[in-house]
Amino acid sequence: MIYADNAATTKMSDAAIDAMTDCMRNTYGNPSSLYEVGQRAKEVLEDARDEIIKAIGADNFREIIFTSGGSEADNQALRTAAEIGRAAGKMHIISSAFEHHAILHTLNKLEKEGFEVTYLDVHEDGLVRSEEVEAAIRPDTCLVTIMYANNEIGTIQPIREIGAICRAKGVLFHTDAVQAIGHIPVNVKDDNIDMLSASAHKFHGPKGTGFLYVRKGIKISNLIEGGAQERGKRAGTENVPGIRATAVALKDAIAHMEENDKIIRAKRDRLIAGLKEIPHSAINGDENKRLPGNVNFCFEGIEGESLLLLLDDKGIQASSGSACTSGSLDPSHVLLAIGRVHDVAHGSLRLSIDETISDEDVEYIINAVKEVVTYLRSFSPIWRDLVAGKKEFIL
Amino acid sequence: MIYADNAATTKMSDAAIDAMTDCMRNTYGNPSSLYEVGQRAKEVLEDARDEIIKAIGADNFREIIFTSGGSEADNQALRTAAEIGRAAGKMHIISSAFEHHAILHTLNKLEKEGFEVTYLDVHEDGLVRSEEVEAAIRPDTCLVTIMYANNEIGTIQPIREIGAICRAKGVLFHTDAVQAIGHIPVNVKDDNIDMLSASAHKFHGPKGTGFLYVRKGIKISNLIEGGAQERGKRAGTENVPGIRATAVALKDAIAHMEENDKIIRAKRDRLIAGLKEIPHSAINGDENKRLPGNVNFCFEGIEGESLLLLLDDKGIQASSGSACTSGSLDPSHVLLAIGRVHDVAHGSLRLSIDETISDEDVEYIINAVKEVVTYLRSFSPIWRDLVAGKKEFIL
Amino acid sequence: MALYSEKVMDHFRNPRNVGVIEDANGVGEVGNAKCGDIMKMYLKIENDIVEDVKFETFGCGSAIASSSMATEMIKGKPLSEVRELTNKAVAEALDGLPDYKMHCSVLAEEAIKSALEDYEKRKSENNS
Amino acid sequence: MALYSEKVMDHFRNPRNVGVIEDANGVGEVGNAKCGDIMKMYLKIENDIVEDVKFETFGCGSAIASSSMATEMIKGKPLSEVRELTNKAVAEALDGLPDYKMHCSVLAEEAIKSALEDYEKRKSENNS
Ligand SMILES: Cc1ncc(COP(=O)(O)O)c(C=O)c1O
Ligand SMILES: Cc1ncc(COP(=O)(O)O)c(C=O)c1O
Repeated sequence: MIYADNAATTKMSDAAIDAMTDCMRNTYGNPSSLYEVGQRAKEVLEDARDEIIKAIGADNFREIIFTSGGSEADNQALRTAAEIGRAAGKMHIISSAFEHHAILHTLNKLEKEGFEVTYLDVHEDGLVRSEEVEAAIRPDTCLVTIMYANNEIGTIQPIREIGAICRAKGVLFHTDAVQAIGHIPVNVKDDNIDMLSASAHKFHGPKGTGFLYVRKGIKISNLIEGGAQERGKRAGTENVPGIRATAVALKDAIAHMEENDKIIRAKRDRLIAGLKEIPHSAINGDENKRLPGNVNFCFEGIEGESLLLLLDDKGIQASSGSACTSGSLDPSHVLLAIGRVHDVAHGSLRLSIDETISDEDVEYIINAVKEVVTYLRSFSPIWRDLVAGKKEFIL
Repeated sequence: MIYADNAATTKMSDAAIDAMTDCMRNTYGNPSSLYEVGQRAKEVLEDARDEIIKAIGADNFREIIFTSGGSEADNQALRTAAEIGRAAGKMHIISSAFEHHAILHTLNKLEKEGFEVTYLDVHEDGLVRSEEVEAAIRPDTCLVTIMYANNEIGTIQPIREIGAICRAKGVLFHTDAVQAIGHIPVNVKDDNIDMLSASAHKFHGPKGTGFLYVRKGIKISNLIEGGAQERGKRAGTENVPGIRATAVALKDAIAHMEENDKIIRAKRDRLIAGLKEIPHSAINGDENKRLPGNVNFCFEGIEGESLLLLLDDKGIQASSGSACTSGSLDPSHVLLAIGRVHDVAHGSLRLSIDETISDEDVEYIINAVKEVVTYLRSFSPIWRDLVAGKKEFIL
Repeated sequence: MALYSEKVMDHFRNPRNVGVIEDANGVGEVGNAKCGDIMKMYLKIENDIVEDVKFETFGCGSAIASSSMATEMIKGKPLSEVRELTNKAVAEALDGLPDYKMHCSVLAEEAIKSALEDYEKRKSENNS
Repeated sequence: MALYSEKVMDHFRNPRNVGVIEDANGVGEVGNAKCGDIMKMYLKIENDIVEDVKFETFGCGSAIASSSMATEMIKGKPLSEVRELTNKAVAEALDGLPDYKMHCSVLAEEAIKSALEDYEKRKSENNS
C-alpha cells in the first residue's frame, strides 16, 4: 500500500506513539492536582509547551494554548479577533477565497453577527498577493487571516510580507498554519504572525490535539468556558498524553525537516513531471511555491472519485477535490477559487507524500494514474466529445 | 502509592490503552477519506458510536456527537439550548448553584447575552429538589441543566424526576453526567434526558475525548465550525483512536458496574465510618445518595492543602475543595453551596476511589488522615482557640 | 462499513455493457459536467425488445455502477418492462447506495428514459 | 516542576520553631479563617534581640513554610534587623514561591510586624 494522503492525515511516528502510550500508562494524573502524579503531569505538559514555543520561534509559554485540533484553534483565533474588533468598533475582516472551512464557516457566522469580510482572490497560481492585502486594509479592519499553505493545492502564501504589512498597519494577523507546521520553516517572529493555528495529526502527531499561538498582549476569548486550564483561556482537563506526543512529533519533524525536504521535493518533482505527460492535464497551483509533498492535478474528461477508487484498488491512497468525495454537488472551493471551471475541477487528484515513499512507489503511481485516466477516458462521453471536436479542450 | 482521586481523572484501563495504541498504529486513516484506510477508520468510529449509544440507552447514531471532553460537551449543550431559546423568545434557564464551572461559566456568558438564570439551592445534603425545579419553570424557560452527580461531594441528583417534569412541561433538559457515566446506571430514555455530557477520562478512558448526547429532533448548534464531521455539528478531524478507546472503556465500565459497585461502596462506607471517628469532622453531602466511590469530609481547624501535601508524603493522592489548591481565595463553590462556612470549607478532603483499592489501603488512609489532622491541629491557632473555648465549634 | 456495497464495487470495477452502439436506434444523454455526472445510453431496439445496450459515463463510482447495473436490468427486456424501471430498483439491485449517491441511480433511470424517448421520436419520424 | 521548591517542602515537612511561647512578650496574629490562612507569632525579646520565636499556623503548605522560614530568619537577631525583614526576603530564602502564593510570605512579614507592635505596645505600657 502507498499512502499518499498526508495532507488529510498522517500516520503517527513511532516516537509519538511511544511517548503517548508511556504517558497514558505512567503520567495519568490531572495536571491541576498538587500531589506527585498530578505535578508530574503538569511538568510533562509544560515541557511540551516549551518544545512547541521553541519549534515556532515564540518565546513565552503564555503564548500557546493547547486545543483539540486545527479547527478549534481556527475558531478560537477568529473569535478572539472578532471580540477585539467588536470592542473597538472595527468590524471588517480580510481573508482569502480558499481558506479551510474551519475559517470560512466561522467567517460566515461572523458575517451573520454583523462583520464584513473581504475574500481576496487567490489567482490562477493559488497565491494571495500581499499588495492586495495592503490595498484591502481599511481603518475598520480588525483582522487579516490568510492560511500559510493551502491544504489542497499546497501553495505557500507570502506570509512574511503579509505579516509585515499587518504589523505596520496595526492590524491583527492570523494564519492557519495547519499544513505548514512541521513541513516548512515557520517562525512567528520573523513572519510577523500574531496568531497561528496548528494540528498535530498533520505532522505525524496524534489526532485530537493542536494548538493556537497568540502573541503576548492580545486578549484571548474563550471558545470553551469552564475550568482554569490553559490560564483560563481553554477549559477542559488537558490531554497530557496527546500534548506530549504532539511535542515529540513536532520536534522530530523540525529536526529532520531539511533532509526530508530534499527527499520529498525530489519525488514530488518527479511525480509532477510524470503526470504532466498525461495529455490534457494541468497542475493546480504554482509549481514551485508549494509544499514539498504536494502534487495536485486536474485531468480533463474524468471524474475524481472513480479515479481515487481505482487507484485504491491498485493500493494507492490519495484524495480529490471531486464533489463526489464530499457528498456535495460543487467541487472543491479551492479549485474553483483558482479559476478551474466545474467540468475540470471534478477531475482532480491530490497526492501528498512524505519521506517514506520510495522511487519505485513514485514510478508505480505515475504509471497507475496514466493507466486509470486512460481507462476512464475510454468510456467518458465528455472525452469522446472532446476528441471528436464537438467540445473544446479546456486543458 | 494509593491513588484516591478518580473524580479528578482516572488511570486508563489496559484495554483502553491497547485499543488506542492499536488504532494509532493500524487505523490511522482519516474517516472522511474514501479509500480503504479511511473507510476502516470510519468503521471504527461508527462502531464506537454504536457502543456509546447502547451504553446510555439511546437508539440513534445521530444522537451522539464526539467532543474533546466534558467541558466542550457542556458548552455545546448550553449553546444549543440558548440558540433554541433565543429563537423562541425564551430567555430563562434553570440550573443549580453547584454545577461544574464548564456549566457555570457558560451560564455567566449567557447572562451577559441577556439570558436570565435561576440557580437552585442544593440544600445541606447536596441535593436539588425536583419540586423546586418544577416551581422554577416559567413560560419563558428554555432549559433546565442539572448535573447527574456532583464532582466534589458525589451527591446524585433526582435526575429521573427532574427529567419527567421537564418533559411534561416541554422544557429542554440537559444533564452534565461526567461523574455519573460508567459509575452508576444512566439511561437517557428512562431518565427523560434531552442532552447529556460525558468525558472519557473519568471512566478509565483517554483524556481529550468525550461526547454529547442530543435527543433526535433537537437542532444542534455548533461550537466548532468547519468541516462536515459529526454530520456538520462538530468540525475537526475525528480523534479516532481516542474515540475507540472511549467506547472500549465505557463498555468495560458498564460490564463490571454491578460487581465494582459492591466492592467500592463497601470500602467507601468503611472510609466514611473511619473518618467520622475524627472529632469535629463532618461528611459533606448526603451519605447514601452519593457516588459509590466518593468520600468528602470537612475537618475543623485545619486547611486542606497542607492536609493533601502531607497525605501525598504518605503516598496517598487525594483532593480538596481548599482555595489554596486552586489559586483562588474562596474555597470550593460546592461546599459553600451546601452551606459550609468559609472557615470550615477550607479544611476539606475528597477521596474518590475505584475498585482497585484494597482493604489495607482503606485502613492505611484512615490512619493517615487521623494522624495528619491531629498533627496539623497541634499547631493551628484556630484549633487552639476552639479547644480553649474562645471560639465555638462549628462541626 | 465500506463506502459502497460489494455489488456496487463489482459493477464499478467490471462495468457491463460499456461502450458505444454505432447503429443504435435510441440514444440518451443526461446530467452535466458541471455537476460531475454525465451518462449516455445507447439502445438497439428490435421488435419492442432491447436487443443491445451500452453506456458511457463520466462520473463517480456509483454513477458508473448504476449505469452498468441499469444496462444489465434492461438488456433483452421488452420495452413495457424497461419503461417500468425505477431508480429505486437500480439502487436495490446494487444492494443499496449511500443517501447522497441516490441521484446516480436517478441519472441511470433518466438516461434510459431519455434514450427511449429518442427511440420513439425516431420511430414516429420514420413513420411520418 | 514540583508545585514548591525543595526548600519550601523541607520547611513545610519539618517546620522550625513550631509552638507557643508561654511567656512571650510580643504576640501577633494575622490573616483570617475565611481566607484560609492564620498565622500567629510568639516573640521573646530581650535586650532588643529576638531570643526566642515560635509560630502557629492554619494554612496551606507555603503558609506553614513561610512561617517557619521567617522564624529562622529572625531568631537571635537584633530588632533593627528584624524590622527590615520583607516578605520578598522570606520568599527568596525559600527559593521562591508560586506567584499566587506570595501572599503567604506577606502574611509572615505581617505576623512578625504585628508581634513587634505588640511588643512595643507592652513596653510602652510597662514604661508608663
Ligand atoms: C461534573 C463535571 N463536568 C465537567 C467536567 C469537565 O470535563 P473535562 O475536564 O473532561 O472537560 C468535569 C471534570 O473535570 C466534571 O467533573
Ligand atoms: C488548512 C487546514 N486548516 C484546518 C484544518 C483542521 O484541522 P483539524 O481537522 O485537526 O481540526 C485542516 C485539516 O483538516 C487544514 O488542512
